[in-house]
Amino acid sequence: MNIKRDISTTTLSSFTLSAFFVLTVLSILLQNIPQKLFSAGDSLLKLNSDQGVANAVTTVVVYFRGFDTLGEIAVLFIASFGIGLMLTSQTHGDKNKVKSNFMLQLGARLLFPIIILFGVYVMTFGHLSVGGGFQGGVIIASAVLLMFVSSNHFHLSHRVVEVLETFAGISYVMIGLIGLIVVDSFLGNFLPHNISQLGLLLSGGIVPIIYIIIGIKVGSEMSLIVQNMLQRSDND
Amino acid sequence: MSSIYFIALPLLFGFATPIFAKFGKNGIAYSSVLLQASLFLLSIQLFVTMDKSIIEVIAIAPPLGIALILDNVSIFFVMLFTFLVLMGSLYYLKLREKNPYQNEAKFFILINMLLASAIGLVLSSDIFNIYVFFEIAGISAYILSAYRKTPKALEAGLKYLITGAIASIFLVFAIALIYLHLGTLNLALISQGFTALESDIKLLISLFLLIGFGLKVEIFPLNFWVTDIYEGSDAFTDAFFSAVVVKAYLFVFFHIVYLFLPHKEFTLFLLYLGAVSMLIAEIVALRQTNLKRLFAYSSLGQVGLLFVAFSMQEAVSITAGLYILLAHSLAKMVIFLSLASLFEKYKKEDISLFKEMNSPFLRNIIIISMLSLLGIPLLAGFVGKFLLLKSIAFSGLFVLLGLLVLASLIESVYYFKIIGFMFSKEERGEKFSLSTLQRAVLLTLTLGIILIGIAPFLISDFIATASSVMIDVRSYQNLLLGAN
Amino acid sequence: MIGLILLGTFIAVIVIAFVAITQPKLPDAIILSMGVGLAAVVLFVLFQAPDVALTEAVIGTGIGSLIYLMALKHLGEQK
Amino acid sequence: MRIINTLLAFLSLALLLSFWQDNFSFYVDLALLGLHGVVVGVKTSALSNVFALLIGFSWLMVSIASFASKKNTHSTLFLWLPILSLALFLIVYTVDYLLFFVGWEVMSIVSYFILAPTLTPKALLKYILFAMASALALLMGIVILYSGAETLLYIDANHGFTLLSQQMKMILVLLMLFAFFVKIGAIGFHYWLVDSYAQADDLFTTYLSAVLSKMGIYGLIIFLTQVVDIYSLDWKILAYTIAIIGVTTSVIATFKAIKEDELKRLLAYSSIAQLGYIVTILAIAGGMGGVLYHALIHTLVKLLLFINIASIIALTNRSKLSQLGGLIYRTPHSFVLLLIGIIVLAGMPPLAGFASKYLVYTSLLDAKMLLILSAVMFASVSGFLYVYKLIYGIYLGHPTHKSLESVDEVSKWYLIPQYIIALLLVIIGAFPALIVPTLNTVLVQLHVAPIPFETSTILESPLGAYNGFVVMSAFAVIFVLVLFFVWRVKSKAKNVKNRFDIAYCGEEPTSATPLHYGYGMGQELQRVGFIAIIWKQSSASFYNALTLMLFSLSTRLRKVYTGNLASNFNWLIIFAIFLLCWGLE
Amino acid sequence: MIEGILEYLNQTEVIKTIVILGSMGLFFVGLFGLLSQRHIIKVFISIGIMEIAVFILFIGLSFQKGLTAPMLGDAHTSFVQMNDPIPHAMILTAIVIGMAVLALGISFAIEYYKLTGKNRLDQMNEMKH
Repeated sequence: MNIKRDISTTTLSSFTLSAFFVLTVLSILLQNIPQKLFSAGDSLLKLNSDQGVANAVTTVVVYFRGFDTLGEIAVLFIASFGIGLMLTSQTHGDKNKVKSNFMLQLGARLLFPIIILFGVYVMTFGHLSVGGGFQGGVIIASAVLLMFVSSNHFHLSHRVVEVLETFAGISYVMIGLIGLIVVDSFLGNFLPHNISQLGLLLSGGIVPIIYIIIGIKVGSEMSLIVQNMLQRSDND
Repeated sequence: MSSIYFIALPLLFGFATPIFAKFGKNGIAYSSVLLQASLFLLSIQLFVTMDKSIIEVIAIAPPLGIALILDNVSIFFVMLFTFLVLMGSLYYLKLREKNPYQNEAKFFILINMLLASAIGLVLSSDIFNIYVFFEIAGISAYILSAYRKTPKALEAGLKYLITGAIASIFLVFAIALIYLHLGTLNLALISQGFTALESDIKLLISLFLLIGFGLKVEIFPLNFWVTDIYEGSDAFTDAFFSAVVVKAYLFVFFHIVYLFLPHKEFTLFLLYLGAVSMLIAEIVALRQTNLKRLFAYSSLGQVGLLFVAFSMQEAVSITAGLYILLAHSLAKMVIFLSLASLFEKYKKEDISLFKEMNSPFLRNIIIISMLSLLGIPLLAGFVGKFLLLKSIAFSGLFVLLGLLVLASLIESVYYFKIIGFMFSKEERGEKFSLSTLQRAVLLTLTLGIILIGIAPFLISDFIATASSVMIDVRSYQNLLLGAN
Repeated sequence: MIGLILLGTFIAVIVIAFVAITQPKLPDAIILSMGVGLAAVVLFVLFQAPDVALTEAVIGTGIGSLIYLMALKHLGEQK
Repeated sequence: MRIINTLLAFLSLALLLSFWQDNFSFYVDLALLGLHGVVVGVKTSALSNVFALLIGFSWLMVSIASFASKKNTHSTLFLWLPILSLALFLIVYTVDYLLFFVGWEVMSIVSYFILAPTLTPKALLKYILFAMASALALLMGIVILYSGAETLLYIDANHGFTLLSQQMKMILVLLMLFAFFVKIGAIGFHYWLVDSYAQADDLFTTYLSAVLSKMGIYGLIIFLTQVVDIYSLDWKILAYTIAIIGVTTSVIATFKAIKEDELKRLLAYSSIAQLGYIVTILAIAGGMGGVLYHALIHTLVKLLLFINIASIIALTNRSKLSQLGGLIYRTPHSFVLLLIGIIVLAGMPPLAGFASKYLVYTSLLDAKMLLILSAVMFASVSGFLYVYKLIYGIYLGHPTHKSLESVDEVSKWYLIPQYIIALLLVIIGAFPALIVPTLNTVLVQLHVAPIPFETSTILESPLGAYNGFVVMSAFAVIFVLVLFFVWRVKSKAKNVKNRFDIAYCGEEPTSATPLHYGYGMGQELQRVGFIAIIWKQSSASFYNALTLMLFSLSTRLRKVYTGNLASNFNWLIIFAIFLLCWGLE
Repeated sequence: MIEGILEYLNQTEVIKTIVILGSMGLFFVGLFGLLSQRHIIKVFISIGIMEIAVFILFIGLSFQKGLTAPMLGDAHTSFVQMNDPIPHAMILTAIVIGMAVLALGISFAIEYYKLTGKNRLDQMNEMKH
């Protein structure tokens, strides 16, 4: 990086502006560093002890603040079909994609099931160990990305992915509505979720179910995004 | 019938569109209009049956969980938003025959998402939840503005997105600081704990909130990007931007300001910021020839006026603010909807379009809505403007009064320039008439403007209670915290 | 012990970020910004936040890199 | 549509006259509109009855005259005229400033819609911008006035006014005066008035000049007497300045009228001049009687003149003095009517004009404002010029065009209203004090000294009186004698067959020679110093400079709204830093 | 001497200052990039860096040295002595939303580049002013 290149006025002005702004913010922050105080988190931890879910973050994400996650799924849903809207205009014609060599194809075909398995594990055991719907879904999408890279004419059939996605979306909102009817609060936990069965797969009531549904939805959406990004549509 | 349906049903509709798509080409259009009509009826039913504020707990009780508060103010906004979106999509049903959006299903999802997130912003009582709805509304607005995929639309979408991302960064920064120093995300607890903070941190948090929301509420130093968005995107989507989206952000911003930033010199600063932003927006609007850009500046002006009304923090000025907001939303909806069909017919977006326009129905409708924006008596705009000026004079800020009156004088210059074009005597093309449904929609909106203008007492007690509820922080806190 | 590691990673991440921003060649900038993502994952692990670390790793850096590389593929060099 | 309009006009006038005595009031409390404490109401008072009479009468006259033209020429006029008159009645009858403002705005907007089809875009924009400026100034004034007082009623206005600080009182007075002067067309603000009068629909100009400018006078009366008790000592300077503004308006307008060649512009300037007289004596202690009297007479005269002009324009569809001439043979009736009109306009003795001028002069004399009195006399005397020019240009002199000779009498629908008004003017001329009792009831209500009154024929003023009837009969006798003498001489005169066999400085005039020279009367005033200045100067230059400045400001400000995002974010960070520093200290 | 430094660095106060300084430094770099760079990808990268800086600040300041991750593991059988899970949940959502928005932005930029061949901010002036 040659230091001597001409530092134009814009970089200089922006440097000083942002430096001044950040310094003032810094001075305020340093003066009153936040002390540990009895925050909402601790009371949530106590509440969590009888939820039958090992991973406190998962219960918070899915159950206690489930509404945010619903919103977030909406954001992902809009983003994915927005990207789909934007990028499907025309697959640019140059077909001179390099033919991936054999080693890559073999390796990819070997690795694909393993990554998918890892993704499914992360998704289903979200409430017992680290991870959850989002992370699992994206890992599955990265597996799909691997297959895209390895062979030129690999593509997901749009119909299957869409069915998966709509099924997951509808069931998520349905669970919320059933919660409203049964437990008289939207996204209420209407399934039995006592502490005794901690460690079993379905021990957290609706928490694991929702996380798996989120996993399916995120997985399908992300793979759609990847497919659109790589400009592969059904016809080629 | 709880208030959660306003958000759950559009979401369900969004996720389930492939199923609706099977009912033929316009299956989705009609089902979406049906959905919006049912939401509007739900809001009316809630309004009728609601004697005191309703709290809708989600998952667990408020101090830790999220709850949706439905009091007089939010029911006013919910009814307004559902009504406007219903009118808009009814209008679109006929507009789509001439130039439909390609793969329309997505367009209707976006409109419903916009509606759901606007209502979510109004109802939510948890600051991180407000951030999530802030994002949903933002992202559906970005795609809506870039929907036509022309270079202009894409540039508008790109600029809107980058500005929105910056706004959300500052908002997350503010939420982080709030949580670190107060340990809670619930608006009521924040407002109770906020005064105990040191003044520095309070300043920092209020600054970041002001920037985060200010960018979206289009207040003066932060609204340089707005006119490009209006000019780039479609006139039809502009109607939703200026009538629904900006109003939701405005309400949330002032809801937060009343809850935990009510100290005096900050609101005084907001007051003059609003007045300056109105004046500058009106002056710049003088020389505009592109119609969308011109009405964008007039929206900036009206938002400045609303800023003044709401930051006066008295019941009378908030009533005035709600009146102005109602009149402005109705008028802008009418103007942009008629512009959408005019642009489509006359293929040009210049002011001289009105010279060629030969449709007395549209001409009268646009004139009525413009006069109401100006605040001419016997139309909806006058009630709010008069109340506002009276409360400003009552609190003795005569310089501010002069600024506002000067700004509305300048505003009348370019409005009457357009009306003058309408009456210009050049020969006009052949007669251009809308379909009956479109005429019905525009007629109902204009009827609303005239009715509020002539007989404001029909809704005055409802708006008076709404404004008193909005300002009354104590009962909001008891409601929210007393729920569990 | 944790303070020292923190200090090191922070200094490293700031340097990487600055180089990434001011780097004229785009591919290197994108690779460096992935480095920033990785450093963030390390930091989150240090802060006892495994969930966030995994998300940042998979989404922030994984899909993030895909997006930027796709952008590079289509947008091409700085004109 | 036309019949409905006339019926409505007749109904309103009949209703007005029948309910003249008993006052009727109707109050509405606007508490439910969130304006707790604001009471809005309508109440008949003597003053409002007088002005309502003006409105109703001129509405009736205009609608009668409108029968003359073909079926659908004034279609928009009849659509909006009832609404406009309703708004005017609202202005006149209301008791509080909120409804006054509502009426005021509706008046400007409705007359905008009436003017829109006929005016040029530039004139239209000028009209509406001045109307909006006056309305907004009025709104600001009302709001400032009531920042102290609770209800918007006139009664509380004075109380609210006294609460204001001295500086705010001055601002309030300036705003209100600006609002009303724009409507009257005082000297700085008549920029829009002449164009819109000239280009408007002929009949609507009648209504405009007869009634709409009176609303400005009504507003001034209400403001000056009820809110600012103008006659008290501390407002002496204000009264004097108003008088000076009135005088300058009338002087300048008179001379502008002299220069004018186009009919309607000439009459527009003359109505500004007449209103100038009213404004001069408005602020003077004894002047209120003269104001009302002159307002009444001026309305009648303007109705007569404008209907006459409208009939001539409709007949010959020419509106320039230089193109008319010699119509006396073709249209004797309108000639006589116009003659009566200009006698009243000029204020010559036998007819009503003299009575109102007399009151104007005596009240000025009584208030010892001699300089202003001399200026007013100078203006009214030089008024003779344009008055003579008017009648000569149209009826006397030689017809400038072949078609003028084949024209026949104006349709009877035009003549009927003119005859009614002419009759009224003659009666008032003979019995000048006839209307004084009704005016006195108004003056008493306004707590102002009434005009001394005994019999209806003698018009008294503090400084003297004159018996209208005696003057009228004297003139009648002389007139009959002269007529008899002319009649006898005429029988011996040789009837001139060919209009051109007159000695015209040595050569034989043909149809090409411009014989109709009289219309140019008054052009040589150019050589007089200050008149030349008046003719050259115009307030247009000031307003053009204003708009140019505003437009350049707008283009410079638009630079701020640049497209590229980077500058937006720079501004954002600068704004954030500014807030931080401002917050920290 | 080294233990002294290590000891000093381990105090909670010092850790929090390091976190603040580090994350605000990163925020500064992001902000500087935003203001100075014109290429669209560079702008998105700097927005990403600003976002990460805010997230690190939030998680860093809510981290208590002695507490463990908010999960039951082999050693921890009850929810005591654990870090506060709420910031983790919020940041988890915020990262996903941030990435969705950036992905959308990049697709806008790609489409815009295809139509107009412009990939720099200061070139974007389709609308005459």
